[in-house]
Amino acid sequence: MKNLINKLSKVYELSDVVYQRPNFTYATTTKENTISLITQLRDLEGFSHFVLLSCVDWIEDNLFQLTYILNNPTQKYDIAIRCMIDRNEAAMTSAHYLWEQIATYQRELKEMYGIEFPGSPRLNENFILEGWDNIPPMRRDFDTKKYSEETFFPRERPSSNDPATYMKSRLHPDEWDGKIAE
Amino acid sequence: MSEEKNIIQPAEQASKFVNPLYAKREVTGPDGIKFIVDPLRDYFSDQRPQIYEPNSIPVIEKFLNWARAESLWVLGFGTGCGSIEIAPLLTPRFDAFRYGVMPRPTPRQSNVFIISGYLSIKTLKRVVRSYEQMPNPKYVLALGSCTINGGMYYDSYNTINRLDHYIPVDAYVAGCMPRPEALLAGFNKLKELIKDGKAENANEYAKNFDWYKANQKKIIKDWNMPDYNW
Amino acid sequence: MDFDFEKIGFTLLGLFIVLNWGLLMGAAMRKLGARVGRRYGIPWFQPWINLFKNYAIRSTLSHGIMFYLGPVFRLSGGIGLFLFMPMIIGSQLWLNYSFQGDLVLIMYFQFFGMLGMALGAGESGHPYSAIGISRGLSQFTTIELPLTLAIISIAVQYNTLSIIDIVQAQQGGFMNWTVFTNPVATVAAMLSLLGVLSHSPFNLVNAPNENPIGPPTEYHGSFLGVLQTNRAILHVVEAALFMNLFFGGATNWFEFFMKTFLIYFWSVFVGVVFPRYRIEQSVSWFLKVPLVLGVLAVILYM
Amino acid sequence: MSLFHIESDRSKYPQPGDDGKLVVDLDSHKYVKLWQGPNHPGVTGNMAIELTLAGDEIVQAKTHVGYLHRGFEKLIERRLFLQGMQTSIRMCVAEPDTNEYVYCQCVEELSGIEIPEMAKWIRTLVLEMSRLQSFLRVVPGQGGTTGLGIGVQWGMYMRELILDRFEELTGGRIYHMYFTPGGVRGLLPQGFKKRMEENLKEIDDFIIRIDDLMYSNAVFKKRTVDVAVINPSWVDKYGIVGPVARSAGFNRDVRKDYPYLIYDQLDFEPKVMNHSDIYNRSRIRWYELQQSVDLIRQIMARMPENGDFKAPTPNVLHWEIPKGEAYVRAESSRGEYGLYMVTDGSTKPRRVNLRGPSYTQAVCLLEDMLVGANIADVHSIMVSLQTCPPEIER
Repeated sequence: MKNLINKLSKVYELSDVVYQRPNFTYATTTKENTISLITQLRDLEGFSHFVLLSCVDWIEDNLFQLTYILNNPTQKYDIAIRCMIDRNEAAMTSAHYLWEQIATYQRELKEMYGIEFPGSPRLNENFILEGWDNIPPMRRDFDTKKYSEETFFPRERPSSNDPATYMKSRLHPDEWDGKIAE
Repeated sequence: MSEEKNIIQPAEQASKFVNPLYAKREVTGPDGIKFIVDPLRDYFSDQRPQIYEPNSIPVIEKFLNWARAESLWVLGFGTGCGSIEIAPLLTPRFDAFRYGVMPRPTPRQSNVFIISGYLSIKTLKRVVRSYEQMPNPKYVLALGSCTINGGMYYDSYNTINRLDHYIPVDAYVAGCMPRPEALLAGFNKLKELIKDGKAENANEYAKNFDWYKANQKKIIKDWNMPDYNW
Repeated sequence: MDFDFEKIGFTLLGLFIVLNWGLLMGAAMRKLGARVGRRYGIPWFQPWINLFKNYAIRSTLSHGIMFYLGPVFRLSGGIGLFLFMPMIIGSQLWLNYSFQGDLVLIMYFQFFGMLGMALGAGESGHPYSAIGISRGLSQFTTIELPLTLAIISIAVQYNTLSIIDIVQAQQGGFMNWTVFTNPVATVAAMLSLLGVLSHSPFNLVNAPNENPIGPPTEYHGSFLGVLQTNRAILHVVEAALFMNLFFGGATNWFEFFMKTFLIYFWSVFVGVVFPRYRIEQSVSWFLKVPLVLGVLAVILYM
Repeated sequence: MSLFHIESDRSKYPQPGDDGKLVVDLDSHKYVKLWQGPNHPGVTGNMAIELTLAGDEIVQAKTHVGYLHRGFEKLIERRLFLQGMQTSIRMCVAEPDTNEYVYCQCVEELSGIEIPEMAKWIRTLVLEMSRLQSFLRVVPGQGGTTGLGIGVQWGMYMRELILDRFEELTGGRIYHMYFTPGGVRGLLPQGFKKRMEENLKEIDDFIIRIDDLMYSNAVFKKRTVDVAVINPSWVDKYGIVGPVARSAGFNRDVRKDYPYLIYDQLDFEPKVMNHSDIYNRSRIRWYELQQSVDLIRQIMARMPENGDFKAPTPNVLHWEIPKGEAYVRAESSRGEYGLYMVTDGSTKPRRVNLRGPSYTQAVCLLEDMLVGANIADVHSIMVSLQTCPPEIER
């Protein structure tokens, strides 16, 4: 399958190619090339099964990583196409016409990360959340514990649950600073 | 960690992401009066429930309570993962029908609401609605540790922590997941409570309606109900 | 017309017996179904507790005047059937108010409760009630066809419209029963009994997976108690009708209990092992086999 | 018999507009808007379908999910790799062991741990048992959707037997947490194989009975044959996997195509059918039920008696996994079940994303399949696709 990657990297700027398993490859491409790349993979290279569209929040670099995993059922081979988009003005070309389920994935990403996919059907309808008025919850800067404590009347807890400090207090009492942090 | 440098204050940014469907808008009524509609406000569940006093003759009330205890009709609403243990409860190994427990598909005909596990905000809205539709002597059996203190979802942004702040709870069945035997024990406990006349939580809900409603409104922001076309 | 207080007393006593027998039979059938599914099943006194519980519900909620009257119509349909149905033949006391031509009245009362229920359920405003009742009415119409044809066949056979005369014509040994003298009509009627008692495969009216409970979706508390009371009476009376018409009637209460139990058992026996038909499938099924048999039964005795 | 064949009058139904989309005018009083769920016995789990009806026929359907959203993927970003175990398995309650496997396998692949041979055998055994208990629920459940409650009762009784064995092996009925990154938590108890064999004998008997009860039943056939047919061209278009794809003629089974654990040493052949209606989709699960029983027998006969069952792992409290990403898939009873994990070199995962079969089958496929179906068939269609809402919204 290295042939395929070599062939593709002549046309599309593939970088960070990782051969994870004999039948699984990761590659990064630019935002502009992504949709045309997966279209070519689907139509010409036999990657007919769309597995997953996922997003990773790299808040340190101010980037979102979108991962499209495609599967070739006849040759039993997977390829994962990564592309980095800007986190502040998150938007990506919609690919809903390629596979039916991509529209659902894009609805979820819009709701959970706030990524815009212009033209994707039913994008602004509620998918999972209802009446959400905060920043999208899956972003790294959304603190779910703080939100939960402020909103949901937490029951008082008797003591800490953090195993690390607890074990430290038991096993290395000399190094322990006397507090059980949460 | 490098994350902390980049954290943007949520309050500054949140308005950017709010769904445009939730924005307040001005609507002209059929009689020409303009008014502002807030889609996140509750226009529906404002009617107060009534308090129904128990029968004043103790012997009759005791008999009726016995009948209520021995015929528990459960609302068939699986709200969380605990509902996977409802099916074994009604099948050969555990067979709760022996104790007068029977599933009922409509809230109007059921007396017991089993909250089977965690409640997301979206489900809580339906739970409150179904609970208010049930007729007066009504009981709530809360299943799993998620309903007691949030359980393993204690820090989740979408599941409630304490059920008894939103609807009154008669009995808790702890565990994750509680076994069907534990659920049967919960039913027995509930029967004891009913026979002693202590399960009057429907009236408690009516008495403390404002407190419960305020708690519900704190987290359920979108009260819009699905509409039918007649 | 002289007023016979003794008869009223016995009719009320009969109603009481029929109600309790219906509740007991309902419990027995549910236990039987449970045993097939390897369960122990409900206690035998569960229906009485359910009835007390439902009458003890404190809050009621109405959707309008027809919502109140629906269960009342349904109950009067059931009691009306009972009033004109002779229970025990050979004793003047248990004949109720049966008279010449009561067969026609009974055919009318079978539909009466259903129509009242339709009005009440329609006013309750729940979409599933409306769906359930429209299914129920269309299915019941097709059930009535073979049943009516079978009854016409019997009426022609015995040359009377009085149930008492039909029963008396069947006395003197079981070979005189209609089931042996007119088997075609019996088969047609027994097939439509499956639909009348609405067990699967013809229980689409209140199919839990589709329209959760059908017409009584919004009924609760004492409304539901009235419906349950009616259900218990109606099932016994329907079984008694079939007993009188096809299985030689009953000359004592023991025979009555045995025969109604077995007739009711027939529909449970079929229902346990069959899934349910969709509405158009059940309608077309009734228009095929039982209807053809019914027409045949009429032609044979013309 | 055209006299008795009832053909519905479709002339008043909505016709597609110029752009091929249905135009439904709700104010014309020809259509009824009906919500099925979330409080409805006729939906699987806690989800809702918004139906628009013309008569008994559905002209529009919309799936509404989110009633079970726990923010699981957010929570797992706050957990250590070991703590993530107990969060991840609760993702789909119907079959938690597949979740355990994909999570452990992701962690092991990213940190480069090779699990011992014995652990592989035991994991395969547990995965097959979990598939078996899931099939014992869903095969009779298909009959239950059409009103055949007896099969459900029998099936749940048989499932209890398997849950007993789970309890003996792992200590838990539903949630087991028997897998752990690096292997499993223990060996099989004494006499486990003998008791398992006794239970499998009962299940063999049940398989024959359910065949008599359901698949030879005239009414069941009438309700399911040629209902809700899936066109083979939809399989790639909608991303259909598992038994549903196999019933449409696609021989796709993760256990064969991408062998994991010791599935390449076992002797089995996925069953493929060529016409995907409700009957065949249910039938193929019945075959896989038999296959699962057979596989459990094979595993128990061939697995080593003793051996090392856990590879050494770093201190779980300070377990840092280097930056990387992995996608691991396994065959659950519903089909391909995958977990995508991204690590960033810290003690917690950066991102975990689950890909369940229901994600596509219960949203876009169901919405399109329901158009033209009868409302009586909605539950049958949902069960035949084995929709499981918790894995859609997580």
